[in-house]
Amino acid sequence: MAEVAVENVTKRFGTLKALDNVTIDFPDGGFFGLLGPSGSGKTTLLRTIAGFIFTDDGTIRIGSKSVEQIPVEKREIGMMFQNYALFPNMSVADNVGFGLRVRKVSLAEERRRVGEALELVQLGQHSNRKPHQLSGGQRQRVALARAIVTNPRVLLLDEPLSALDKSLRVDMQIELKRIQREIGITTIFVTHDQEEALTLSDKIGILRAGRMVQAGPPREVYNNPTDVFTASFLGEANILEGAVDGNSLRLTDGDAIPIPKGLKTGATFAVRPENISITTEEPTERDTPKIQARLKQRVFAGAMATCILDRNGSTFKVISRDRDLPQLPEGGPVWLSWEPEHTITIPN
Amino acid sequence: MKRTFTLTTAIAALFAASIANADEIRVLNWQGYGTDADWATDAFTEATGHTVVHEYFNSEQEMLTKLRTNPGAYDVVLINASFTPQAQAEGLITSIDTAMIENFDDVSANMAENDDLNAGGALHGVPWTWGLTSFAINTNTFDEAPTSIEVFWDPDYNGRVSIRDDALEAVQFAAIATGQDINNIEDLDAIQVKLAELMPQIKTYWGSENDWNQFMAADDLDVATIWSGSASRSMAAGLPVQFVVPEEGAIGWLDGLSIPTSSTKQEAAHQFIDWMIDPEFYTRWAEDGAPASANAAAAAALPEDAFNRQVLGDPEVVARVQFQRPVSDETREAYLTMWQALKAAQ
Amino acid sequence: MSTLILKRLGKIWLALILFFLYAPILVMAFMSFNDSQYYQLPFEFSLRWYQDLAGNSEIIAAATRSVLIALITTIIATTLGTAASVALFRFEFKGKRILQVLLFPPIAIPWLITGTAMLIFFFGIGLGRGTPSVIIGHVALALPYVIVVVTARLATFDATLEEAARSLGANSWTVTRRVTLPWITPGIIAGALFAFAVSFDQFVVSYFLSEPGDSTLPVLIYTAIRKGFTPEINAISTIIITISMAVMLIAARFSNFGGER
Amino acid sequence: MSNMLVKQDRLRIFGLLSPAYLWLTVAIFLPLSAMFYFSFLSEVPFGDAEWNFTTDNYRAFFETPTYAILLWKSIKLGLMVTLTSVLIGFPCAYVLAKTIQGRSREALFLLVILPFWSNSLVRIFSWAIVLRGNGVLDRTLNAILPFELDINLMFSTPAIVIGLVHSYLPYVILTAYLALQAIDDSLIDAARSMGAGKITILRRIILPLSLPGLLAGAVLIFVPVVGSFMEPRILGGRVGTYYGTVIEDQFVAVFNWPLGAALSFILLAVVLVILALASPILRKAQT
Repeated sequence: MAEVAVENVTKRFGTLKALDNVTIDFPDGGFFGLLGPSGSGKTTLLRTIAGFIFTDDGTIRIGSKSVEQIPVEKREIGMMFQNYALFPNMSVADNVGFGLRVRKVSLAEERRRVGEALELVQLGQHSNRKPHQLSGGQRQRVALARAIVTNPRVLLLDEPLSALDKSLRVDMQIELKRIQREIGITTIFVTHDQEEALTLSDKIGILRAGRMVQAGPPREVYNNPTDVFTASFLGEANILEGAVDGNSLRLTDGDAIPIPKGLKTGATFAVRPENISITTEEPTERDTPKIQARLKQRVFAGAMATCILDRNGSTFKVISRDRDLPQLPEGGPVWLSWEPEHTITIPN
Repeated sequence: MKRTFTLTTAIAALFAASIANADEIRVLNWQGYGTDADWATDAFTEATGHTVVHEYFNSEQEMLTKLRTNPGAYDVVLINASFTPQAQAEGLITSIDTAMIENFDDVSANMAENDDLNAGGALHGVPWTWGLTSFAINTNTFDEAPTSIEVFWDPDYNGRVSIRDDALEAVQFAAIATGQDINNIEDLDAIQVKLAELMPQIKTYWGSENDWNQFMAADDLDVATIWSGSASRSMAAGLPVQFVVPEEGAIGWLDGLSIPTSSTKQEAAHQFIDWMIDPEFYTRWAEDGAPASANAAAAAALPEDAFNRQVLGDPEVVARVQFQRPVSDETREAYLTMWQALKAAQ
Repeated sequence: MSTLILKRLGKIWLALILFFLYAPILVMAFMSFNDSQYYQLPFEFSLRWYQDLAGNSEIIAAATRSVLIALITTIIATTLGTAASVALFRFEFKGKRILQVLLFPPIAIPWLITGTAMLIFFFGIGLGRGTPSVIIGHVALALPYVIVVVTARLATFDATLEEAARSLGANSWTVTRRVTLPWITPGIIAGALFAFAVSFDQFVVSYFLSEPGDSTLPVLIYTAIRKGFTPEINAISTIIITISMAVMLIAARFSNFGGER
Repeated sequence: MSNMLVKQDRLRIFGLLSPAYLWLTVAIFLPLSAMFYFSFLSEVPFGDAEWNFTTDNYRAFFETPTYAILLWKSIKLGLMVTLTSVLIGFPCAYVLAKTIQGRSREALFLLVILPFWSNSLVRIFSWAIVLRGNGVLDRTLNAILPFELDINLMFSTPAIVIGLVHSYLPYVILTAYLALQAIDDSLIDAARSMGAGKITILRRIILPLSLPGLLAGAVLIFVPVVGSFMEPRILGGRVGTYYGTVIEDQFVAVFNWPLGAALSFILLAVVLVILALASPILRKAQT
């Protein structure tokens, strides 16, 4: 188990900067998600930590050791691949035992540890099967067992759940978290699924065009995105723009909403859809931010409902418990309001 | 102790070798062409102590290439007289010391004095065998042997005719059919026309004696060109064929045995050639089917009914034969270009 | 059409093709028991060619030599060819296309020309003739076939398997031996069989480069054409095919190289 | 995959490639370069032959129509043999890879290559015995069929094609087999679950995925067939004259290596151009 630190790492592919001065650290024993749209460099970063890619610049430390010059096979990592990459010619037990055999562990020891690992992923009874005889979820568990059986210092997961269907994915998320807690291994995973990242991670890092845009605990990043991209990439956000006028923000159409004190310069503001309430009457509280909009569409989704609204040509989205919503006339004017602390300030 | 022993044996072996003068000579020839018969080499080894190793070639050009690229590798080589001047001019073969060949006196004078074998003013190839390139007929088809070469163009035998896939032979064959001198063809156009007319008659070309025998055995052909020596072998093997020398004439060839300049075993080579023209060797060989011998004494030793006596011993036949002379590279290529164009048009 | 019928039709087709492939082999074997020297029909049973063969030390020596040369060629060509294929598959580098295109000349240029070229060149550099030269030539001619066949198999290989193995701590050699090689084994076997075939049937190079008296079976057969070869050739070919078939079927019985997944 | 060229990788590439390519260089590329050099000479520089540089040998190809006619004939033969082999070999490979299971598959796999281990000349002569009039095929069919048939395929283009297909079929069966065998059955199942018919599966999944193998096989057939001369001569008889024949003649019948070499290099160039032209089309077909 070890802390992983990435410092000022740059990686170029030809003229393209796949990683641009990336810095992030992953404390020991945590579960970390790397998030970003495709082409953002998240997989490159993971593979750089793994050692498949060597950096052009910067340092990577696993534990206290700097590893940029160490090839993947010496880095003592465990990795799980998107397609699992199980060796088709080996049985489940041989797949899991591969890393141990490479390390010249005795046969008895190998058998014991393979057994333990398979128990951990609840596949003890399938050890003699070949990969093609397993279901998708089972293959995933084998891949996980194989990645952890060697007691690596860090576990790297490349889109670990993307090949599974939705319900299986949720089960596996819980399972993955349980196993990670049980063995306490530093785990870094790449995903494009923000919900998955938020659910699993102790800390997330968001990448865009090779840069680490923001990193921190999920809640912090969610609540305090540092830019518009993060705000709208991680969860959904209604963006408000205007000019600061004293203690209020004057929106482009003339309305003003109160903003946190002390903010002098220009800024962008965002409100999460789930934090907005809709009323037909104007809310009476003085310092409650409120704006008027027109309801375009109401989408029912079981317990929750999503409303799409229009305000002078810009779209707003509100998510609310269905029963909390009043009867609303389609196309009619409504008031949107939220608690002052839910106004997210995005520094320019 | 051991080293002394090895050294002693080595010296002893050397000593023995120089006394008995036992060499291993290497002969370059067509496969199955007399020199490589087991009984012949065994008898030679018994008589002289020299052993014989063979290497084979599949065309004269290849034989020349082998001589050029492997100096010292061969001691005796069979060269067709029409190639002897070229080999001599390139310095590949040395002159023969006839004094070392006892049987040489019996060689027919006209062959011993052959211009080509005496290229460069000295004998460079000992006349060994000669023969004809003419044709043979399938006796199952013919009641009576045709007398004219025109049988090849006879529509009755359409698709039952074969000639060898060889530009020079094809052209010379057509030269005979058009009444020209094979060594000095004046009307090449007539030959092209004649061959173009022959093409539709042809079932296949033959490339080797083996092909020829199989085609004949399978009854694929009625008339096909063939060498006299091969015909005699095929007849001896029981194939239903008969050799014909038409009234228009036939192509004659003479094979000589030569010694490469680079040979280090000249004496043994001379001994081997001597054995090759020995009547005892020839009569035994003729039993299996052999071309005609250049050694008059050997030819005379054949039984009365032998093929080589009956057909080739007939002076009238010999008078119709045109012997092949050397052909320049340019001429050869002109013939090849023409032959390829004819074949490609099929 | 139902899948079952299709499957049955497929098997029939396979059987037909196998028959087609073996038809001349059967005829060859058949003729080795036929009395006629010129392969004449009708068939008359005779063992005379086998008797002749038993007394023909030249053919037997040539056949043995051919098998030995083919075995050596197979081992060298398969090893070198597989190594080259792995490199061509695993790495991207400048000049890779050129190296791949360079495999075509030895296949495209008739062996006659290549053989002649080898003859001249080997003499030029003083290598001369002899069994080593023959093997050098055979290996060179077999290499492109091995590389093409093994590369075709490698193209189906999932490269993340190698990465997975490396992430588990396996060094290059272990990755190759435990992951890559097992996957391409069918390709390697096929390549080896081709290499053997190329060498075993190679006439031109052997003809030009073998020492007199040290000829191989194909050389013996080709040079025999002029005089006519006897069904002894069929007899020795039949014996060789029968032995190889037995060896192969036994090998198939005890190994798994068809690439069972 | 890492496409970095670190020093270690360079060493590895060199270590893996150099033995094979060094071998090819010594035994093939350098000798062929010598031949290429010869192709620009007027005479083979042996002994005291006089020679000079010339492009006549290459010009001969364009001045003598025979060569171009025969080259075209050879290319057509190459295409015909390749196409026939692919058409009859692919189903065979498919059955071998997907229908046959277990040990018998390995045995069959070997049985396909085994005929290769016999001498090609003996094989050709065996075909001659089969195909000729009153030969094995003729007799067998007449023994089975109630009516009289006169089959004589010998000395015809079909005979050449049969002989060549027989000689080269194992290439395409094996390369296609290797590719087909690597296709995960679950892909086929998945496609079927999505309602794809057999033809669609074949066209959209199996063919594209097995194309690399199929192509390797096709190239291994097409390339040597274009230069072949032995099978056409023996089985084709009068119609068996091809481009390979004229090359062979230059080496064997007349001692004109320069022209023979020039003709060979023209053949090589044409073959490479055909492969180059075909590769983008084929690559497109693959995606």
